[in-house]
Amino acid sequence: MSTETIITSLFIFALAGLLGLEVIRRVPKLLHTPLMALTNALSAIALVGSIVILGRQESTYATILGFIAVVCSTINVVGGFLITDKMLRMFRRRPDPGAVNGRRDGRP
Amino acid sequence: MSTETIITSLFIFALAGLLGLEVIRRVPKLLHTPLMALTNALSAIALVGSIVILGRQESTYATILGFIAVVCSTINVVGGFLITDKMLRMFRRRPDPGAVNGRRDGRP
Amino acid sequence: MRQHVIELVYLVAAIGFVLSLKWMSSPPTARRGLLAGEIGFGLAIAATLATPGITGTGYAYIAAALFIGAAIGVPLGLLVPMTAMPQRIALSHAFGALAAALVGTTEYYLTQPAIGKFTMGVLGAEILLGFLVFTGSLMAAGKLQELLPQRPITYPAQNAINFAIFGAACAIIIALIFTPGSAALIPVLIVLALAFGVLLIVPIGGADMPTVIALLNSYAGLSGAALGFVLDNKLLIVAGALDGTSGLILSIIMCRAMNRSFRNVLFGAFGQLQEPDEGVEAGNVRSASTDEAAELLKLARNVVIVPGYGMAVAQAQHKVRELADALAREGVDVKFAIHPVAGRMPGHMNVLLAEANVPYDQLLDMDEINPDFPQTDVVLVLGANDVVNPAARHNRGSPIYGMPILEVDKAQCVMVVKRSMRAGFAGIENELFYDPKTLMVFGDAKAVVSELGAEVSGVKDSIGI
Amino acid sequence: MRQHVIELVYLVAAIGFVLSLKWMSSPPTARRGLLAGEIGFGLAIAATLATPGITGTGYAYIAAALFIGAAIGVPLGLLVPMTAMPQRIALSHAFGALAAALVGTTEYYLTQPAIGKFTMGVLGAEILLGFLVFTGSLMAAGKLQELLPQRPITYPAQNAINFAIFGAACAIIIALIFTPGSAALIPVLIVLALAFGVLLIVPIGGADMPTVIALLNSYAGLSGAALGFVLDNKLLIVAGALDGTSGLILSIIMCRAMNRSFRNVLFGAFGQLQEPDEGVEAGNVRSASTDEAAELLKLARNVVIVPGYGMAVAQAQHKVRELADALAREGVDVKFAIHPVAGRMPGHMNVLLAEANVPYDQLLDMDEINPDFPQTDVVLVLGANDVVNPAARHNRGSPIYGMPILEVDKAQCVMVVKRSMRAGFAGIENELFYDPKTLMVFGDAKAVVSELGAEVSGVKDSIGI
Ligand SMILES: NC(=O)c1ccc[n+]([C@@H]2O[C@H](COP(=O)([O-])OP(=O)(O)OC[C@H]3O[C@@H](n4cnc5c(N)ncnc54)[C@H](OP(=O)(O)O)[C@@H]3O)[C@@H](O)[C@H]2O)c1
Ligand SMILES: NC(=O)c1ccc[n+]([C@@H]2O[C@H](COP(=O)([O-])OP(=O)(O)OC[C@H]3O[C@@H](n4cnc5c(N)ncnc54)[C@H](OP(=O)(O)O)[C@@H]3O)[C@@H](O)[C@H]2O)c1
Repeated sequence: MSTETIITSLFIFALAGLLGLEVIRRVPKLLHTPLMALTNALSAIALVGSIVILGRQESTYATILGFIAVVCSTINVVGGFLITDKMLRMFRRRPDPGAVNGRRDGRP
Repeated sequence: MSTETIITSLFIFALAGLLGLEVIRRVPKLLHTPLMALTNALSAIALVGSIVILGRQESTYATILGFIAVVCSTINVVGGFLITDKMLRMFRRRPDPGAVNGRRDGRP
Repeated sequence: MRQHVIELVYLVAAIGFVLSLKWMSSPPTARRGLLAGEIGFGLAIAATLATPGITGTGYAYIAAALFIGAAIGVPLGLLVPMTAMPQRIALSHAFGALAAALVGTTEYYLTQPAIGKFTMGVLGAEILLGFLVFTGSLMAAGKLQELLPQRPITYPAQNAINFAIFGAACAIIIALIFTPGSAALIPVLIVLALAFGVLLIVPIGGADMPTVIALLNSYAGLSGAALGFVLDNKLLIVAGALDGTSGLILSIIMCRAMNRSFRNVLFGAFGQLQEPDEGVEAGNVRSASTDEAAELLKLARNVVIVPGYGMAVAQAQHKVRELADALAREGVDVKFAIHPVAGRMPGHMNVLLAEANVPYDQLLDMDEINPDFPQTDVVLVLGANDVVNPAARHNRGSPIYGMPILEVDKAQCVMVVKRSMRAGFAGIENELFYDPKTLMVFGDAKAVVSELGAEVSGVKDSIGI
Repeated sequence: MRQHVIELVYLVAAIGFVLSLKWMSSPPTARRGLLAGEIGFGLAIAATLATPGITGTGYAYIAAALFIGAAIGVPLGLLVPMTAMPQRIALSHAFGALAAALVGTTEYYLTQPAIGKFTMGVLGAEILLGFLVFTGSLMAAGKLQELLPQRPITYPAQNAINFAIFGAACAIIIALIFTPGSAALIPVLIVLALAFGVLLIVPIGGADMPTVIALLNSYAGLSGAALGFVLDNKLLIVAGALDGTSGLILSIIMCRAMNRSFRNVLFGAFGQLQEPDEGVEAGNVRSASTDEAAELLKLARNVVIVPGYGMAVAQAQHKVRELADALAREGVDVKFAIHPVAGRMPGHMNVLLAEANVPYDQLLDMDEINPDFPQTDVVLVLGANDVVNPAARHNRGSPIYGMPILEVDKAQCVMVVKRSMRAGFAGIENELFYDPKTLMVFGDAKAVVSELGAEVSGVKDSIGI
């Protein structure tokens, strides 16, 4: 990694961090649980690193570790997106007129 | 400029642009005029480019254009920061108790 | 050339990730945010599969690994109940951190000894953080799932030992920076990191686990960003930075809601086993049957329901919704008061009540509802305990002193539904239960609430029809 | 090595710039924001001066240029009155764009013909944008300062000519991409860009100038970012992106406040000289003396003051503040209603009233105040015209149709202070002036308002003491 690359990476890290602070501060308490699930899924992007390692098959060692890494990341991304989706589906703004009169019990 | 550098630059541009959108959307109408003056001053940062060109003295041509460029940018940065400062000084939240009773006429 | 196209796709993916989090700023846009995240992720994976150098067998292995991962991930996503969400999230931090740590380790073995000083330092930090978060998150998940004791475990010289381990790990990283070829140091570093992760969590009480999980999330993000530095992958850097700030902000919000400092959470061993608190005189407890409670609720003009962890455990959210509807039909004004750290996770109660179709604009934040309590006829505290404990206001000796609470003791009448007189997560007594205006309704939250609901609507029917 | 330290300082400066804009989000933090920007800028300059390769004479020249720039910049910053702010800002866009364009041009001559395709494309765009913004901003400043005719100037085949020039410029850039050595093309490109900047602004009316300035700001930002690409200077990229988005957001806000589309602003030749609008029946005009007006003001329970461009021209803001204070002493409830495009610049009225020490929390936005007008006894319209023109609501033929306005015609009584019956910036008649409940008080805003102030407080004194 050249010094130039390091500085570039620092720029990107700093900008992305500031952006994260701005953006995440605006997420309301209401959505904090889905937010945690979503960042969980997104952080599984380390998957792109492990796919390359596993795919290049440079040593048995790399293959084994890469395999575990791909499995772990995939679990996270799949599970994370599914849970986020499940949770977000649940958020409703207004009760539908019927629900107030108890005609729907709200069970899934 | 290598393709690698271009991509890096695009990353930085995209992140900074998104950050700008987030940050500037939150500036209240009240402060739009100072905001314009401030971005004016900040955008004069092209000064760093012209300083290098003027300083390296690589050709008469470069020296002349560089000189004009440094002068123009300096006007902007100095003027821009001064105006912003002047305007921001004027914003007050509550009238000081005396002012309501007309003991101060608010003239600068 | 192909590499550059891949990087451009990564740029698009990074923008997708940012938009994804940006659109989480309100429920109506949140689903669009999810979509942006998914598209970005999908593009990034597709581009990565086109990386030059992946062999035929490589693709086979990748397909197999993706398949296995998905086969585990789908049930984990669909079947885990909402109450187990904190454990679920801790567990996936463990997986994520392990994956990142393994990639870092492999990268080390593949490129050593030709590693620059800065890269080696970042790589060392990445491995340390990754394995630390791995065991730390496993411990946290274990405590939350009550597989491990929730009480903080302390022992003599605890901080000294932790510092020693951390110091040793740092020393190894420094050694590696100067002699990147000493591959034998890596396993030692890994073991130290794994041990440090365990020891860091051991002295922290269950009540602080959610904060710790958010902090570990933040570390995991840092380790992801570090991996991005090492692999020169800008998408990883962006994702890591976003993840890191998200964890940081959530843990700060939680700490603030509990009036604690970070240091406190990490080193304070909050919630240490306490002697029964002398501050509380074990006075008389008034308890009531569900009949009496239902009667009182019906007579009230307005009722505020305060859900807590007990509602989550009992899965009572649907019954609560029914009770609220029944009361609304009786003309009672019903609101929900959500404490920021009620339950075991930020937004926990919101998700549960949303699951039960309670519209989210009927859930009021602590700051909105607190001024209303003096004008409230009945507060129904449902499996909440610490978040309504008045000791936080006046008992300087209490471990929750200073935490802002829902001031239910200012209401005309408080009904508390729980199974026993036992303490909540912080492990401390609650004088509210001995307050003369408090009525305890003992029983499982779901059972009690469904009885209440039946009585309220049953009585209504016999009058109305 | 030294280059890398410089780049690290640039990183710090970039963070300073971001924080600077972030802290502009509220008046109490805005001064901190300014400081962050100044520190970032200072650090960046200091680091740049350490760039290897700057010669001794170079430093002398730099010092001279900085000195001259500061000698011009300081008076420009301190002496320009607030009313001339839009021109001032347009002028400094012109300076900034010229500087960027010159750096780009020099960079071309210093590195050609060894310029990569992409770089050449970006450099060409940078030169085009830079010189275009230069003349465009000069034109805008000229129109605002009324050195040039404010009315839009249109001529046959205008759009065709503009497109032809733009097409020619693009063709030159494409030619340069393939033969970067054809240095002779650069002067042609520059001339085309200069001409395009002029022609682009000529058909745009003075009323749209502020929007155009914001758009030019956005282009200037883009050109700065492009320069950053060419010089591989990340700080320039960040600053350019921030500047570009700022201009973009401000122009969008202005367009929205005037209910116009971008396309409309750029190609619509808004405000073309109109035949006297038939929609307005030139009915009777009721005019009043300042005595009568003062009497009415004192009898009112509440007064809303609507400042407009006329207040800025007359520099009446201090007198307005005195009048408001005098009325407040009489027990009248006084508020200020600020239309988003009152004056000639976003936030124009806010700055002026802030200058006169009117606390900013007494200034109400259009959306806040509009529902109050039906309960308002007297509205004092001070040199405002278009922003209170009811034609915007119902006259489909009016060029301002659809623009949200301050609905002062719903108040009990409207007093309009202006010098004549002449039109405002949009050049259209205002039926409000003929409304039976409107009283015109003719005269210069400053003179009228100070008389009103004297009468209101004078009368008070004779009774009170
Ligand atoms: N939400 C977060 O983000 C977060 C983060 C960090 C820490 N915490 C901590 O978690 C705690 C949350 O407070 P809280 O008031 O929600 O919960 P709590 O203080 O843990 O109290 C929960 C109560 O629910 C009762 N309960 C358990 N199962 C029940 C069931 N099936 N039916 C009826 N009642 C049942 C328990 O009493 P019985 O055993 O007598 O039934 C217990 O006292 C706080 O200490 C907070 O600091 C939360
Ligand atoms: N603020 C922005 O960002 C922005 C952006 C783009 C466009 N604009 C445009 O600018 C206009 C702003 O509307 P506005 O209502 O504030 O102003 P306006 O419509 O331009 O009207 C100003 C009025 O003030 C009067 N006046 C001028 N000098 C005066 C003096 N010394 N004493 C008393 N009265 C004086 C003029 O009438 P007499 O000549 O009879 O005195 C004139 O009718 C709108 O058309 C808006 O679209 C503003």
